[in-house]
Amino acid sequence: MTLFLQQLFNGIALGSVYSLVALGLTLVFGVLKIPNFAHGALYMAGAYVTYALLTIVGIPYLLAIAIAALVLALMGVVLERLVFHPLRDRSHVQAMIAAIGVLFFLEASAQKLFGAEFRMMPTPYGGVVNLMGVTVTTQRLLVIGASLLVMIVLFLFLKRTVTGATIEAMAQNRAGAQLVGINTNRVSMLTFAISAALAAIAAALIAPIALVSPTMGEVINTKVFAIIILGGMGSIPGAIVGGFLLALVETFTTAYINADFADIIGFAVLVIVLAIRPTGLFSKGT
Amino acid sequence: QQVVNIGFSGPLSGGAAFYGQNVQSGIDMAIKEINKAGGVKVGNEKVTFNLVSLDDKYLPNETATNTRRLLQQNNAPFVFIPHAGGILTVQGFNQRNPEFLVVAYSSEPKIVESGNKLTFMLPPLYTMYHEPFVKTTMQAHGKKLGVIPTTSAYGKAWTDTLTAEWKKQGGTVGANNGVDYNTTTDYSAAVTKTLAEKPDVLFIGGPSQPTALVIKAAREQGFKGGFIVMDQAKFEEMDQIVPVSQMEGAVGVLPLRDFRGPAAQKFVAAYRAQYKKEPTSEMALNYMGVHALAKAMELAGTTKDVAAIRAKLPDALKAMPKDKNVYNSTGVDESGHMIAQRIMGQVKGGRITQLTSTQR
Amino acid sequence: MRPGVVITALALFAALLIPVITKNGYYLDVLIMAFIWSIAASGLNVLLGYTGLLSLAHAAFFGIGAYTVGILMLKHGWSFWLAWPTATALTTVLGFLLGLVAFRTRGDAFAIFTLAVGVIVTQVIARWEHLTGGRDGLNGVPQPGKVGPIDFSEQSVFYYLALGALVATLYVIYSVVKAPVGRAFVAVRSNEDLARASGIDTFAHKQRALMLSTAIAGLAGGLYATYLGFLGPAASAVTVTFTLLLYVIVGGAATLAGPVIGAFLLVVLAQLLQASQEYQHLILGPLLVVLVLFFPHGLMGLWQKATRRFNRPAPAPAVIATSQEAERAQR
Amino acid sequence: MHNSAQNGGQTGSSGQGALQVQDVTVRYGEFVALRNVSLTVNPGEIVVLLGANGAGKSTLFRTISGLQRPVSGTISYNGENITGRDAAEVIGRGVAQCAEGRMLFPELSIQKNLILGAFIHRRDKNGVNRGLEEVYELFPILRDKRHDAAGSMSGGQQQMLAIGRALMARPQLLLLDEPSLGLAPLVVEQVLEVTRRINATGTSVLLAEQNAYAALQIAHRGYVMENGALTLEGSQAALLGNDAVRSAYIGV
Amino acid sequence: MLSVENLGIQFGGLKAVSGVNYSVTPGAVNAVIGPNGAGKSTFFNLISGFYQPTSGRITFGGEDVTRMPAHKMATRGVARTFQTTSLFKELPILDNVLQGHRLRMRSGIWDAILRTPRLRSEEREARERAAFALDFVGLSPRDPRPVGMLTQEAQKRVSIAIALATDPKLVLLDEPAAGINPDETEGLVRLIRKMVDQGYTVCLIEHKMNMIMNISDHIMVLHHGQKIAEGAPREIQGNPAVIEAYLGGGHRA
Ligand SMILES: Nc1ncnc2c1ncn2[C@@H]1O[C@H](COP(=O)(O)OP(=O)(O)OP(=O)(O)O)[C@@H](O)[C@H]1O
Ligand SMILES: Nc1ncnc2c1ncn2[C@@H]1O[C@H](COP(=O)(O)OP(=O)(O)OP(=O)(O)O)[C@@H](O)[C@H]1O
Ligand SMILES: CC(C)C[C@H](N)C(=O)O
Ligand SMILES: [Mg+2]
Ligand SMILES: [Mg+2]
Repeated sequence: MTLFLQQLFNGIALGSVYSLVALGLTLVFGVLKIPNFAHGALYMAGAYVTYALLTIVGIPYLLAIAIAALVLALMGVVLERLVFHPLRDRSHVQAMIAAIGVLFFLEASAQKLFGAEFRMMPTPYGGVVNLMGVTVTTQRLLVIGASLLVMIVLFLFLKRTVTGATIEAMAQNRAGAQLVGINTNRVSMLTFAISAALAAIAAALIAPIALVSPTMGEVINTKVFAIIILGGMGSIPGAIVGGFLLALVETFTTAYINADFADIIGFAVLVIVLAIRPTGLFSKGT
Repeated sequence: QQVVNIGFSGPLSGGAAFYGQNVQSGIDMAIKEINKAGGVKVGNEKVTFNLVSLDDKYLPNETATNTRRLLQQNNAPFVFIPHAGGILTVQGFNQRNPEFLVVAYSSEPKIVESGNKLTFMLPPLYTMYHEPFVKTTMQAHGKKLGVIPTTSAYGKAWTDTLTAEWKKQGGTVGANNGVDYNTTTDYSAAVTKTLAEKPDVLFIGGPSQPTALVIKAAREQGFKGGFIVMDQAKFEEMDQIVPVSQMEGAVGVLPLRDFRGPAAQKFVAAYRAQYKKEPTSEMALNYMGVHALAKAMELAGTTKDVAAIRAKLPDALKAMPKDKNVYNSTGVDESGHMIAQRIMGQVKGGRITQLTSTQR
Repeated sequence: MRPGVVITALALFAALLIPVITKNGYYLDVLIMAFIWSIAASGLNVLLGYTGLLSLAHAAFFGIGAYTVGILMLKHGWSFWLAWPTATALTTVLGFLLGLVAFRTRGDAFAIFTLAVGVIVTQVIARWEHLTGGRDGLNGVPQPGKVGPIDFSEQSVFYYLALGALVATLYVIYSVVKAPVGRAFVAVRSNEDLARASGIDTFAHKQRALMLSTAIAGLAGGLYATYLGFLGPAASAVTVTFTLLLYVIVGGAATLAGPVIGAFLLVVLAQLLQASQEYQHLILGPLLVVLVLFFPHGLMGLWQKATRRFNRPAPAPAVIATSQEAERAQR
Repeated sequence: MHNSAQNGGQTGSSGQGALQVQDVTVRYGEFVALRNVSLTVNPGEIVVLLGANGAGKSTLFRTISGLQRPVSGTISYNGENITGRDAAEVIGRGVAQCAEGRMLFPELSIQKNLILGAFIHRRDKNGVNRGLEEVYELFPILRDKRHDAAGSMSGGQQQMLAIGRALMARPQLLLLDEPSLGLAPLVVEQVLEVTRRINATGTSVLLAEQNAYAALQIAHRGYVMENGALTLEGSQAALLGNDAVRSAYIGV
Repeated sequence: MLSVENLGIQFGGLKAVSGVNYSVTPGAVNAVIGPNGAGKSTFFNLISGFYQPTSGRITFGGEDVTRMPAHKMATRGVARTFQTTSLFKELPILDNVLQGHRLRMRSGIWDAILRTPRLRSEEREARERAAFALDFVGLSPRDPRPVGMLTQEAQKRVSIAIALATDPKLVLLDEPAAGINPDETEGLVRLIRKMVDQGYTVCLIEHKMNMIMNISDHIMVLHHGQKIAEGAPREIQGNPAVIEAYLGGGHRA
């Protein structure tokens, strides 16, 4: 039972990070129909920016995360303008290739600036609490709490504000959005900004647990793609549910089968779900 | 006056870039030293060296292409390669025309088992660690081993032989909960599962920094026992991530900086000054490798005949300047394996201390 | 005579001469690898370019082909000349099985479904130690034996084998795409509903395109195994598919020469950039972006624009439906 | 037959709601969708644009709204050149479109669709609320279903929502692209009736229709478009009386 | 010929077609009319195998073809065009029409690689067939432009030529006259007449009433997915239910 609870907690902590990263990816896909293969690289960049702010500039952790989110939002905007906006009416494969180019560039830049080594991100939340035999580290509580907070804020922003509604509107009908006077360019930029900021926040939250390195985005990249496919491309609840689902499959595979099989089973679940429901869990029927 | 190119093909980008750069820096340092001292005298000629490094991203096919390039474009008689896949691939053609010496930095047994005549293997076989590691930790902590190392090829091989040794000495071994240390985001799930078996000792290891994280996760979840740390992880890098106090009860490779002997101390000081980071055995062994080759050229009186140079390697290690022989090597065995002292360490009383020394 | 034909003939002539001119093992190695990658990329092009389906499991089939040859030769002592066709046949059959399930999905979902399959294949290769040697890989895969006086372990001789395999592959693709069956591939890409209405069994044709493409991937993988002598799980990794995809798109999808041009250009470029060491990806990354932004139909697109004469199909414009088309298709 | 805007309210082309399209040509790639199209809507008029499927009506509408850039020609609105302006700017000046295919946000609620319709007035909260009331007044069914997803409604209701959403922008010129598409004849009559009422409050209307007979009933003037070019223009009566129009678009 | 019994299909809660009983009159122009959204295109989709009916039965030439997939229906001899002109846009005319004959060929990949005699004879046959179909609709096979660049009218003809190249018995035309001007509509009417004269059976959806009344031998009227009337043009024109539902109160035919 304790084992189960402990793994549940582990899974939820990991799931919050997956969900946060997947949300950014699914938002961009939903609104712009771009499979942004550079998303993992933005995640990585977010971790490094936070790391630099913490260790070089010496800003407190939470403030550093906030600033990193802003910096990444800006990077997202630049990326949208320079690369993805010009490709918006082209085939997905082309956007994918361009995204791979961006990924190469960001990874190489990180290695050039910070070196190839793993780096440890310091955190003030190093404590451990024991709840009914379950080890609860403060950092993981922070991961869960902050992710949930960010998701709620994002949800309220999308559902309760007119600006948020413009994002949903554009996802549902781009021309319709233009027709009511929404500046779709601005919404694209906003979406990229939010997407990159979410990735940065997720990375900064998990980094004290998982280390920072130039290639840290590659692994998460495949996973979040799996997640948004699992959840249904462009679906926000799909990204959240998919994120927790994959994390729980992974942790429970680790717990009850074998850690080495966690990935394989995660992807097997994806293949099975898609074979049964080709468009993912949360897509509307075709 | 002749310049000999020394080739290096290793990961300089991607996930293993840090490792590749470490190896590269050891080679680089030795070459710079030799050149600064005016080179070596081969026959009647002064010979200096030039390092040609190529990135292979840890991919064997890239290693093969790089190696051919080093041979054809740079006439390099030696190619340093720090990963088993690449080494095994080029061993397929290093005894053909043109011949070249593979300088292997990998402790994969197959590399020397194949009987390749032109291979010089730098690190000691990892199996030498097993017996003392198991003995020490089993005595100190108990007979139950939890297994949670990295799942790389190297990690798997280590796991197989180590767990066999653990059983041989009368212990019990839990399920293998290995995870890929290069791709895992959160180790807690694997640690939780391993700790559920209530082990006394954990076998861990992979790149240093993730290894430290596994220790951290285990301690957070209340693990009180000891650790057997695979030689890929280095205490002197791990203590950058977790305090030494958390590593209490761990056995592993003694940090180079704690290795007694003038050559080691000199090397550590020089390396830190030049590269602004902590040197480990990766740097030191490759550094020794270059010096040994230079000496062997001198002794063989040729820069081209790699078989002759290879033949002189055992003598070269004995004859090489004492202050370059970081690990007090006494030679090279039949199969091309460098015989060196690698001292084992343990964390005891909050300090990293020497365990026992063995020779191979 | 068309300029394309003249250039092809010249290129083939030059390719035949190279081993006569130089014995430089490095040059030959780069060219042999470029041939092998060209074959694999051409296989991807059958599916992506002509049929409009993006399979991200392509490298998985390349890997399966390679491992089949490796295992049969190394562990069972088969001759390469038997192992190679067997590997190709196996990847063909596996392609068929993949299609049975994968063609339930369309568009992006198909791409990602195959991505997941690709990931799984790599993972299985890495874990099925008994068969594949796991992460250690397989070492010492022999070279093709002698055939009469011809010794294929000689690099310059192997060069001709790889070149021959590439030419044969291109001949097959060329024959297929101009035959009714290949025209039907294009019909599927262009307008699947109309294809169905016109009586084309689109499922069967997608299956054929997938099988042809996986067969070619297996063929390339087999060459790779015997040439390199060592196999690791990385050969089947999804990153390899992405690399092949780069070759196809940069060279120009749905053209015979595109994948070959792309592969040669990028393989050679990577070698040139090796000199710049840590800057190689700093240069390659933006270069890819620029190529995609300014040459949407790849280098062959440029060529076709220059020599446009409406009697050939334009290169596939949108391989996966663009957002607008996707929206329209939903309605 | 030439422009004889007898019923067209006040004439003159620079009053509120005046649209002038001059020599506009639009291409999709190499396909010419509109060829030198010139057309005028005078303030207060309902002008109908007749044309078969694919004639280019929607293309013209998209071009006026700034969703499509013309390769040549000018579009001016209230005397100002708006050629090639962003869609957001065009609607900001008072030209709203109820587009072909409705272009609703199917997963958003009806109310949210309407609120987004007033996007350009989003800072004027009271104005938006007043607009909502007016639209609900016009189409009571929308008020009843205001919390439902737009996509869940029947085609006719969705069409009402699309018109309502366009009205939320408080346009002086309303572009209606085939509002009767997919609607039962009864609903068609209702929609046209609403159009007439909107027009009565001073809004000019440019209406594209295939259902020529019904549309001509409420229009002041009309144009006929074929294969991307205007081939006829005239008053309501003139068009209704024209044999070619009768045979092609009304049926004899 | 084709006939349906109690045919119906439901999308979610919407009965797009329900309880339709109908037989196509061979060798004639059979029109299907009805308001927008009445289910006409859906009816075509059902009988051409694009949709699977949720109720009822379809027979063609005596065979039960109720759940037969689209490509098999085409092989049986049911060809169709789409409401929005649907072509292989980036291909030239000839390649478009050649696709239409693929269903009569057996050659596959091996034939292509080995250039078998079968491939060659089939290819020759396909080209003859394409030439015939193009000649029938009055287009030249030599136009090298992608068909997406042709005029609406030419595109309509290409789509009919593709259908003819399949060697059909029954041709379903969904609003073939949409988007072409009255003159061109005349030409199209002549083309459809010619098809019937040559022995094809035509089933036609159209909104252009003058054309329908002038060309059809038989009309079925759908409304809300149900058949509300059926008969000769004269009867339909005078049918109060049809006037009410479709032609409209104001319609004076
Ligand atoms: N995005 C596009 N790309 C290419 N061609 C297009 C595009 N949109 C429309 N067309 C073509 O332009 C022509 C005019 O289309 P448009 O939609 O303007 O016609 P319409 O008169 O509104 O027709 P309908 O009655 O069907 O609404 C058609 O031939 C159509 O196929
Ligand atoms: N695939 C589908 N899924 C859901 N609803 C559909 C689908 N296809 C058609 N419908 C619905 O079925 C009804 C009938 O549509 P259909 O296209 O058959 O009409 P139609 O008579 O051809 O009209 P038009 O004259 O406008 O072409 C419509 O309400 C339509 O929205
Ligand atoms: C830890 C290292 C010595 C392992 C080495 N990289 C190998 O591939 O074998
Ligand atoms: Mg329109
Ligand atoms: Mg229809």
